[in-house]
Amino acid sequence: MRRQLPILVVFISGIFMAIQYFVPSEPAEFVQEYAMDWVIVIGVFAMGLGLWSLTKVNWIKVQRQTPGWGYNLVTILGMVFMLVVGLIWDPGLGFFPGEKSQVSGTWFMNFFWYIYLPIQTVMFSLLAFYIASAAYRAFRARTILASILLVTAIVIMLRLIPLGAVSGINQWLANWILIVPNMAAKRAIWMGVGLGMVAMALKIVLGIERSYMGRD
Amino acid sequence: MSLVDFMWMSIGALLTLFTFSYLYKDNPFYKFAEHLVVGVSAGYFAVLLYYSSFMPKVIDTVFRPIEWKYFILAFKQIKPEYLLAALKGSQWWYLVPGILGVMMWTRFSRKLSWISRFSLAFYMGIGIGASIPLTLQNYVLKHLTSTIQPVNFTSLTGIWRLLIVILVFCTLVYFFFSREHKGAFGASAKVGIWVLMIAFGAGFGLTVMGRVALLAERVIFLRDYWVELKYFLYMLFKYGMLL
Amino acid sequence: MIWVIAFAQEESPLPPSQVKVKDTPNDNGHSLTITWKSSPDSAKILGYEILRSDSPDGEFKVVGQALATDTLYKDKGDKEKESPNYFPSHKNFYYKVRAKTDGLSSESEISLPAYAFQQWYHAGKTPVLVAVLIFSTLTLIFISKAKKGKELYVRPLAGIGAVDEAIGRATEMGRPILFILGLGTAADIATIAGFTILSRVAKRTAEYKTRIIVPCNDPIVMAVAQETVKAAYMDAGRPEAYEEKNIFFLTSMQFAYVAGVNGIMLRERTATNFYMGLFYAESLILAETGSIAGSIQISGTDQMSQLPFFVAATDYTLIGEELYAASAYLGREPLLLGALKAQDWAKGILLICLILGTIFTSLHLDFFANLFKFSLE
Amino acid sequence: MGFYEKLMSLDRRWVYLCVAIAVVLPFLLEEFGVPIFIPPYITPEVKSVYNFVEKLREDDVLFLAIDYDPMAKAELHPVARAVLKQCFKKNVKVIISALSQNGPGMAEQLISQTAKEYNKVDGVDYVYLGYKPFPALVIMGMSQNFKLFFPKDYYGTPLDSLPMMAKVRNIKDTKGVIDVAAGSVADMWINEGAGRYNYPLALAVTGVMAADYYPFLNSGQLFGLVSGMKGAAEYEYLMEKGGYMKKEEFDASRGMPIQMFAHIVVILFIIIGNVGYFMSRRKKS
Repeated sequence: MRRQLPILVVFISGIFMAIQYFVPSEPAEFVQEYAMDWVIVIGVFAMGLGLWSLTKVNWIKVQRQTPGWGYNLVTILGMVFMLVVGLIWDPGLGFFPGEKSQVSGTWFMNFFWYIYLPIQTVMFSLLAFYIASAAYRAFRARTILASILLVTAIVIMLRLIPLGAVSGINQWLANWILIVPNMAAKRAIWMGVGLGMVAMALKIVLGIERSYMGRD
Repeated sequence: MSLVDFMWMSIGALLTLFTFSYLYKDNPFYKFAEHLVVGVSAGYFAVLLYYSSFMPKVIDTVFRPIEWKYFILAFKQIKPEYLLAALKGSQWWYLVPGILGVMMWTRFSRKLSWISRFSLAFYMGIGIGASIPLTLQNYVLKHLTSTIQPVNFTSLTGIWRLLIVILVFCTLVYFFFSREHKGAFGASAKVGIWVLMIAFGAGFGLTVMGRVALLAERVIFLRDYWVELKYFLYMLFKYGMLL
Repeated sequence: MIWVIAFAQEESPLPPSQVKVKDTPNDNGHSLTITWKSSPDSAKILGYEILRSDSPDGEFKVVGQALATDTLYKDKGDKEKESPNYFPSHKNFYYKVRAKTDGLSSESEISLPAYAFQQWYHAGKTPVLVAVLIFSTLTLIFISKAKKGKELYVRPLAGIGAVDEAIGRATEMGRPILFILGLGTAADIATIAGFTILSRVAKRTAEYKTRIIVPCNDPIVMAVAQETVKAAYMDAGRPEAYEEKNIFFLTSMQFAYVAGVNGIMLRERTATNFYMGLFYAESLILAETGSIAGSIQISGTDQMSQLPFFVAATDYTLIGEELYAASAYLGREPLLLGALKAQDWAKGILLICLILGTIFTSLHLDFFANLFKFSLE
Repeated sequence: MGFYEKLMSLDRRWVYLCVAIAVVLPFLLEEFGVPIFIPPYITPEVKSVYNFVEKLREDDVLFLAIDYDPMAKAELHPVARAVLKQCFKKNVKVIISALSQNGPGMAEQLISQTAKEYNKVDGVDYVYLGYKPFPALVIMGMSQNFKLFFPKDYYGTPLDSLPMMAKVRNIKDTKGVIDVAAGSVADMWINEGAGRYNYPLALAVTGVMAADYYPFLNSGQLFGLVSGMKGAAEYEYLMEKGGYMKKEEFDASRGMPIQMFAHIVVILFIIIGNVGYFMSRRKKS
């Protein structure tokens, strides 16, 4: 029962939502908006679980003083600090502070701008280095497939480098690659993915695939 | 730029360098930045979720419209009609997802954690069910109709369209699972995987530019900071001389 | 300036005729559609104004504008009673259409009344419904066939063959396995495909007594992953080996999450990394860090934009649809293989439609292509 | 390990170092007053946009659509500015609309700034219509009559009282449209605008979008296409050669050396790896 009933719930809510898509009337519209809110609200409450999990994993290491436990303490402190300033300290307007916490100059927003954002953008920009090292490491003409990958990548990259007459041919080739084989591959992948997704969804809704729902 | 802003910008610049240092190898500075950003971002996101979802979807729908005056009276004087008056503006049906949300917390207990499966079941069922028709529409039918185009042999456009149809055909053949890739079928599948590789090579080559631009942006950030820092040091030096 | 004067001297344009009103189809009942025959002077008019009233001799108010070439207008309002733009259902309205030139205008006759009502079926989505029905039927047929024990052939996939080897390698080295479910939520089907693969992988790690680490980007994904792994350990007959602390939440922000996962790869020195689910720009950062740490990496995603990086930087990649087929391959359960067969049939139908469609359309016979055209209006 | 094997397995930190140099070097050189400039290869699709404007005569009218918001400013602002400058210098009149929700303010800044540079007068040398919602409808409307959606211009002046608008009633009365766009507005110009009313149209779009619009170039629905920062750099170079712009005014072109160097580094390392691979294999056999 602890497994069958939830799977029945998936079946009923899944079929219901699939049918709802074809019904334009007002009650169906209400149900759709309401159901989407269910998803949002469940997600909000689940965040509590997430924060608890993050705290627990790090706290165990702090408690046992495993090597590098200081870093784990930094994680916990960072999280607690943001929660405290974001929910209690900064808004300073009691229980219903609205969007006041978005005001710049608060501790909350300063932490966002000067601690979170720099690290996040640097992580993103590391891609410039990684894209070069991945190209160096992976683009070896070992097989025909690898050679095709390598040659097209070079053709596309050469667009940016002026090489006189070669550029003219290269430009044409690059454009052709983008509008013919590239387009064809995208469409085929999307259609295949679409079928795969629906098949997976049907397997879940019909209860054929139930490995995700635990055991009794 | 005020001194406070300068201090915050210094922290940002320092953390930028800490994170870049990871390129050389893992080190304590990177470890610090990494652990800090995990904690700060988790807290940030939770606060964001609280204001953007919990407040409007739970507090504003269910609790805020309640007339607490009547609510208290209803219990003090034991008059149920006051309760109705108190709840009049409240969209109490939003309590249902709220309860499902609270049910997620049964996961804190090992014995009761199975109760949370109902919340998970609703969450997944709603999402999956809604995506079945949408996926067929937006992934399959849409791309099928945009591939079906009039072809001809008199213009380049017409020929390219025909070629696209052929290549889509071959690529889809590659994705067949229950047939051995042999003979003509195998040949089309082979063309299919070539097409895929061309597309992947193109995708890779196209992305380099955007990534390099991101890095350039970070360099500009550091350069701007350097200008500020020079100015700050200059001022410090000047006032130091005065003293 | 001459042009302006020339305009002012003109006579007022002839009005549009045959104004008809009917309920707008396929909607929630807060809209009417007005059609008319364009004014004989349509060449010189600027456009039309649509006027509405709730009684034929009441006051008509302008509710919208249309271009000179238009002959149809949808008068649409909100369903909320409080909204100033509220449009009631089941209430009769009368319409007039006014043709306008620069300063002058002329009005059509008043239309017959009509009221808006809601529909219970969206006719424009019929092709989608048919597709859903065909595909579901195919799936059910092949599953019931598989139930009867019909043997099904599946071609080998390189990425799948490598899974056992990769787990074995981790066991030999005595190092953990890392399983990343991507940035999706538990309602994204790519992530769910990730769960189904996780289930099969976890079952083998339980048998091999190898630790599996699953850092998550979404708390609900974490909850489902915990259920999945726990069940897999029970299936393998080793429930006591399951440790919840290995399946944990990091953070929901993309690159902060990546920073955290990088740290895990480098410090836990994971022997094998799986990336299965929805990935964005972080795919390459993860794959390169994994390669620095010397891990064997198996990836799978349906994101076209990230596949190039997985193909280049990881050892094996499940491309697009292969991600969804992987659980059937790993589990070898006949029912799931049956569903795979249904997928192939659907692809076959798709290919036939593609070829026929191209032939018909090239011969200027559009009826066939129109069969697949849905409308959301 | 032989030399060629070493080429195959260089420490990836050498790759990082080279990328870093490629990105930082142009900045450093600029700091020391030696900015680098490498003339780009000019693609025909950019050249044809330039030539189109170049062939316009004095008092001809061009329609410029600025359909992007500040998010895409870095990529698209340079083209919009270059086209405006070219027109103003040639005394070509321009009508400008801005159909992206967050774009009108930004567009206004660009226009008034550039107009000041060339002493151009609002209403006489150019007209800025501004923003109206529902771009597809507005595009169709403007193709029929500007006054339909814009009885007044952005500054509140009735179109009737603008001397420049006396001759032009709709887009068909202009010589053509150059649409600088990020997002689906570009499709609307192709289908609802040029497709229905049949006037020349060229696009300038972000680099990511460009691949989707090349088919329209091939089928002749567009007479030109400027794609992203790279296209803008080409346009600026053409402007410089044509005497419309000085090197100091370059905008998009300044980022291009970084891109070129970085791309060269990536390609070089691919070549190094493959040379190592083939040579070491030859040695073995």
